[in-house]
Amino acid sequence: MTAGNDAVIEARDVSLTFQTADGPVHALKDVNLTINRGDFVSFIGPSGCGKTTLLRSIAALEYPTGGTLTVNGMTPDEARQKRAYGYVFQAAGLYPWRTIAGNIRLPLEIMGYSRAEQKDRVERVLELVELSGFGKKYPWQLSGGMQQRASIARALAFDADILLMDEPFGALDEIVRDRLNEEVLKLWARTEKTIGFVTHSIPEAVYLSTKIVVMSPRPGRITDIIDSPLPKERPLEIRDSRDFIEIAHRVRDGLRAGHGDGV
Amino acid sequence: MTAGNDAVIEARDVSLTFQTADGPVHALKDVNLTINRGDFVSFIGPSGCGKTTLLRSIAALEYPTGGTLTVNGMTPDEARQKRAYGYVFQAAGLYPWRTIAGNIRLPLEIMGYSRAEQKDRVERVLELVELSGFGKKYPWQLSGGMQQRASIARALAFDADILLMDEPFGALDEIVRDRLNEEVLKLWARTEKTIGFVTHSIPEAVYLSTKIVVMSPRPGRITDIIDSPLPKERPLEIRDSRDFIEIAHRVRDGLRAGHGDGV
Amino acid sequence: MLRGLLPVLLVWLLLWLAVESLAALAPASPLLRRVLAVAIPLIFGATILWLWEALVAILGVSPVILPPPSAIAARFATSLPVLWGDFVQTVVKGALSGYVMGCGAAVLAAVAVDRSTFLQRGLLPVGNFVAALPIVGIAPILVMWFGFDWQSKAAVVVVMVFFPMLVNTVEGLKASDAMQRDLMATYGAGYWQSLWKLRLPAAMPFIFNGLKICTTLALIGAIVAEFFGSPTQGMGFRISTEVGRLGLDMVWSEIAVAALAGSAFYAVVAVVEKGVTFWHPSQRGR
Amino acid sequence: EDVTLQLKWVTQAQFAGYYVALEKGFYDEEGLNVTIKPGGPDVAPVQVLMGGGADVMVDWMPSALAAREQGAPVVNIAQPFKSSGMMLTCLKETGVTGPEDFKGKTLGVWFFGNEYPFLSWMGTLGIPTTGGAEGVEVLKQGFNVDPLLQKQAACISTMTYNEYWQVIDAGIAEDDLVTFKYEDQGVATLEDGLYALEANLADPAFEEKMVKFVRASMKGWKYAEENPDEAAEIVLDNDETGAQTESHQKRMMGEVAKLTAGSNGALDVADYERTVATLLAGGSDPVISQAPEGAYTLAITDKALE
Amino acid sequence: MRSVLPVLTVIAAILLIWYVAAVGMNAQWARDQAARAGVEIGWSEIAVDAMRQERPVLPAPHQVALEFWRLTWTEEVEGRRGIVQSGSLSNRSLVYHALVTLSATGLGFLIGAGFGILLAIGIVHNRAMDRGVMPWAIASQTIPIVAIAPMIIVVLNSVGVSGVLPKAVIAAYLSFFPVVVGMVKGLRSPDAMQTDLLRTYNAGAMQGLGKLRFPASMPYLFASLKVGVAASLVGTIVAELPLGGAGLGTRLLAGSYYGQTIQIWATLIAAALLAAAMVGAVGMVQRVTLRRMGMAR
Ligand SMILES: Nc1ncnc2c1ncn2[C@@H]1O[C@H](COP(=O)(O)OP(=O)(O)OP(=O)(O)O)[C@@H](O)[C@H]1O
Ligand SMILES: Nc1ncnc2c1ncn2[C@@H]1O[C@H](COP(=O)(O)OP(=O)(O)OP(=O)(O)O)[C@@H](O)[C@H]1O
Ligand SMILES: Cc1ncc(C[n+]2csc(CCO)c2C)c(N)n1
Ligand SMILES: [Mg+2]
Ligand SMILES: [Mg+2]
Repeated sequence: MTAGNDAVIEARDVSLTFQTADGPVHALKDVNLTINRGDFVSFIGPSGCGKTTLLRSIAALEYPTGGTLTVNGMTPDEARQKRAYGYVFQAAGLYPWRTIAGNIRLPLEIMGYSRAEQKDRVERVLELVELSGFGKKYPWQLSGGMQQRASIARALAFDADILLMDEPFGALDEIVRDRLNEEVLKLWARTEKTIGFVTHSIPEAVYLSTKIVVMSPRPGRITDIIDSPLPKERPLEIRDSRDFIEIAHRVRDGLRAGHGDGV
Repeated sequence: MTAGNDAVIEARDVSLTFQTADGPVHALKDVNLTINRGDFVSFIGPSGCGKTTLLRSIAALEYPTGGTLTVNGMTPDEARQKRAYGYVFQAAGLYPWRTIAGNIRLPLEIMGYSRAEQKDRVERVLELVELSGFGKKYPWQLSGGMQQRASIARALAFDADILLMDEPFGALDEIVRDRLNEEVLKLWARTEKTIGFVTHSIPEAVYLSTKIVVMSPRPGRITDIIDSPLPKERPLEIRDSRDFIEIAHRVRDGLRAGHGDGV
Repeated sequence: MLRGLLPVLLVWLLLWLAVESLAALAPASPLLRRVLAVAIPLIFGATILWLWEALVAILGVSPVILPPPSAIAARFATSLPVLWGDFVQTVVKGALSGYVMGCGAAVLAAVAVDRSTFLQRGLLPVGNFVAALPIVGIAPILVMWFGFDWQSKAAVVVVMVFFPMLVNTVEGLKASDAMQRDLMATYGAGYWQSLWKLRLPAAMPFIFNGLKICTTLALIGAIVAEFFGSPTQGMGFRISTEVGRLGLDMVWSEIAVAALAGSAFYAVVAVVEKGVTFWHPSQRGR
Repeated sequence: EDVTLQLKWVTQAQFAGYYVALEKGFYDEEGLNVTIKPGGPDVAPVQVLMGGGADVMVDWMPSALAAREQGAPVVNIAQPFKSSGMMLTCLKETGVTGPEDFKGKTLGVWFFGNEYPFLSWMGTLGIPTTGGAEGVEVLKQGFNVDPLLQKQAACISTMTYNEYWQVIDAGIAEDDLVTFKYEDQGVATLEDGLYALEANLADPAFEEKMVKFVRASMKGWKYAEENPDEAAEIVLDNDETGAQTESHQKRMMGEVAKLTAGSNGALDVADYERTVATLLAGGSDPVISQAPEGAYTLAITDKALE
Repeated sequence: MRSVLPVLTVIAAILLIWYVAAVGMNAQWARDQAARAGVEIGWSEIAVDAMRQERPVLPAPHQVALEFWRLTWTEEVEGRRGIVQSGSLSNRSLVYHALVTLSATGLGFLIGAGFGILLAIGIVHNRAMDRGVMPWAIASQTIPIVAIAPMIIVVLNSVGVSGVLPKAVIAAYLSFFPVVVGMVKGLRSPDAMQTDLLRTYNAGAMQGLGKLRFPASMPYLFASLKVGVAASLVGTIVAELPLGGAGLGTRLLAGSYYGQTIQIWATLIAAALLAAAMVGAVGMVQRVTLRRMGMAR
């Protein structure tokens, strides 16, 4: 159960430019990054710096306009066809015509899980995100945070090697957030998943990650990659440790720099 | 420019029950609350506890099924027709057929501001939320955080007496968040706005508010109302003061209790 | 005969495959892409025409049943003035004016229906009822009321396009989502403001849906109405007269004009749609 | 033996002879199994014939000859209608008293192959049909007599046995009308005849079948002439639309009987020549450009009437 | 049930306008007749006459209602050929003709809607079809169907297809197009995030269709189906013209041919009732489906 050291995701000089009516937008520029099997990588950076775009490129939802990006030695597209990804979008994106349980069942149906297995897993992840009893509700009958949790549950319901989460805990309060952080860590420790995780919370990034990627905008690029020295076992108290505070500091500095102010 | 002491929003035994296919949901139960002119009220509580529902009821987007709710001595509906509200939704909710500038201009058009004034204000709030230069983009061309900022700008563009914001800063990183917190405080100090503000961040709630409302779910109710002793002038450093930490503690305890665990 | 058919089918299959592979191409150059976009339907159409010509020849179909495309083309080329006159009479005077009036009236009616729940409950069921009157029944009546010239054709078109337009617009006016409407509510926006700034823009995809369907309906309506009385000009008049005279090549020439005019009409609406509803997922692609 | 007959118009007493022959078993007697297909405003009988949908059709000679020139080799095999029932009916109040008054007026005309007699007539009169003060304005007349009642046209086309009576029924007195029968104007053309395809007629078996068919049909016609009320009832029973009224059909039968009276089924070649001459005389734009060859055969009626 | 009062109000308004219009439009004939008879008449006589002409330009509502009643209830219950006395529906009654038309319309609608949906699916999934077929589907609709309906029927008849099928084919021809246009739009309406989600699952085209595109297209589908069913009725009636058999189309034509305005209007009412019933049925299916899918508002 130790993290392997083979590269799962490799980005070499990846660039991505959107063409818009009033000129090109350089969402990513010369991004170089290696993510190994079993890594827990957080992406942090000011709004609009390309975190979502990078995550989407990894999942083959966006195609880089320059450089090469490989996943398990394949193109992202091929990896997608092997169903390598679980993805949590920045907005919940639940299908309004399906109940919460139905939404969570969706990937299971598509991947051909048996009926019994489907039921089982839906139950389990609903419990995980503290939504037991809400399975029969429709998305619009849920609060914003509940919708977000449902979408997390949807991504956790099946076994993807690579879990990509775009600000999954943005709409949650500290307490649920802490609890879900722990759950994600447990899941990560138990399986060999590689996790890519976008967050705006510095403590969260430091607490969860083995690697923290700090980005900065216009053009979107990586300004710092921090390999965390924290042990894999992480009680909540670790957040008061020296190492923790040091890393948090470094991240905050990177973030400030990205915001373009010397503060 | 001192906060008056007259009640702007008065809730007496307000209850709200949603009827759904599998039984009623008690989103609010016996809520009693008085908000005075010039108050800055934060609502905090676990996901699904009824914060959004309460805010929506104040803005006459939802109608309580019990109790009475008055705004400036009128029904919320009448107040709405007097254009008393600025509202920032939990999701950005920008109109896809309008550019960012067009979206911000929308309330100004509706309220009959002059062309020149419209242009002026759009410029100003775009700058405020750090989106200058993105006015001509369409919503889907913006990152999640940028969309959220645009929706904040939209609510700040016109002069509503009562500003209701539902987790406006959820998708923003610490640095922008701090900056916007300061801006909102400045705005609040400058004008006589009454502000209702939903957040999941305890420090944010304590830093901003004159009154913190702690809620708990199933049924949604108010468990604690904390009047902040902090002065109106609040440098960022205030967050290390004793008073601050004490209040934060009290809020956290209330939140824990709402989560139904003794921890 | 069967032996004659086989190679025809084979060639058709080959052409279809060619179209298929052409469509699969996604050339980088935008110019080439545009050329392809035009070429593909043309090739497809040419295939059909060629198939038609071949089948008519092989099966020995009489020209009074189905003339070959070559004969139609020949007749087309020699009858341009007549075709033009008929086109103006039927399409420009009859169909277009009726289309504008009918679609306009339907949108207004939809707004009225949407505005008042009373009307919604009262007018919509009755409206469905009235607007679904079959053209064959109303055409003679409208000819009786509005005379033989284009006015009665326009009236028929109005009645024909009204219902599809109404249904689509009513559906479209419901299409804005809850949060978008709530936003308007917080501004205390009046009915007309939220109609103008929210409901109508959000309804545009549906409205254009209706407008597109109505382009072809308008043409059918204007032509069919001429069967029930007309001056001695117009596409419907020509068609019904020439069928009786067994001038099938002329009939198909008129049909070709109708198809060209209809496609052009549809294309114009589609282009406008693209401009107006650029924000809709169906237009933004993927 | 199966025979399918395509009518030129909807089921009405105009075709009583065939329905009578069917109902009275005259076709059965000949060993024929006859199907009668009603026509309608958009059915071109020639097309049905060419498409193999029928063996024999009822059509007017002008349109049959025009079709023949278009490359549809139809041949007249019998002519149950001796005289023409077509006329132009005008409102007296419009001031029309004779053909010279037509100029500048609006006239209703049937198209769909029925316009030829009118065009020929105008050709003979030398009146252009393109409108203006010196010509006549032509309207494509719909199915009924409304244009006259609504005063949208000064005159409309009518048949003695049908539309004329609709005008009367509508409440206009005969005195208020002026009529011009094509017969009287010397431009009569032959109406309802039976036509079959030249190629089929080359087959002796088919020819034999047609002989039987014509013989039985004529028997039907003569029966109908003698028993108009019964014939009208038979027509009514065969009208699937259920829209015909008894009084109208009985009267129609009476009028139709006048037109079939002079015929035993055989085509009178003099009538044929007159029709061709009229059609050729159409001025600048004659209906047919040259006298047709082989457009009729007397062989069938010769055998049928033996 | 809440709609009873509004509907009645609207109907009352229509009847009022109708009566006024009837007097206005029939006045000319009344005056002309009086002039021909050489008498002077005033408005009161005109009004009375306008409501009982035999061939009015616009028959009065009660005339139409009476005729409708006569051609349905009276004909079936009291008529010699009616169902009570003969055991089968009378060919003079609108009930019989409406049923004939309904069967062809229904069949045509099913064929047309089914084909339309399939075509839309093809167009959305296959570039060649999108580029190649759509323009021709459009062109096909601009062909005046009435012109070729008789030809189609002649051809179908000559290959031995007859009865309800030729009519249904033409009904289908008219009804498939609204369905194609609406469904293409509807199937393309899911937003980027919704399709992206399925992409991350690497769902196949069929799964994308069943789980996303089809459910998302429901509002468009039903709007199109309502238009399609009305179009199907138009198609059937048009197809009935050259067939000359039974059916509301032939019936309208016959009425029109003999200038029996009142009968035409009664038939029109029957046709409109039929259309309204079918549109209503689609609406019902819509409500049930949307409720099942939790999309009812
Ligand atoms: N339209 C609705 N129909 C039925 N139930 C609803 C509806 N809207 C909200 N609810 C329920 O009401 C309760 C309160 O929801 P609300 O959105 O107010 O929570 P919230 O405090 O804003 O949570 P969050 O922090 O997650 O946004 C939830 O249990 C939710 O499921
Ligand atoms: N479809 C698009 N078209 C044009 N520009 C786009 C598009 N999507 C994103 N962008 C631009 O790319 C840049 C990066 O966007 P991205 O969504 O990756 O930011 P982000 O780091 O996820 O920000 P946030 O934290 O606010 O979500 C932004 O400037 C945005 O405006
Ligand atoms: C569109 C149309 N075309 C032709 C006729 C004429 N027509 C064909 S057969 C026949 C006998 C009359 O009863 C008549 C008059 C018409 N009425 N309507
Ligand atoms: Mg993002
Ligand atoms: Mg909320």
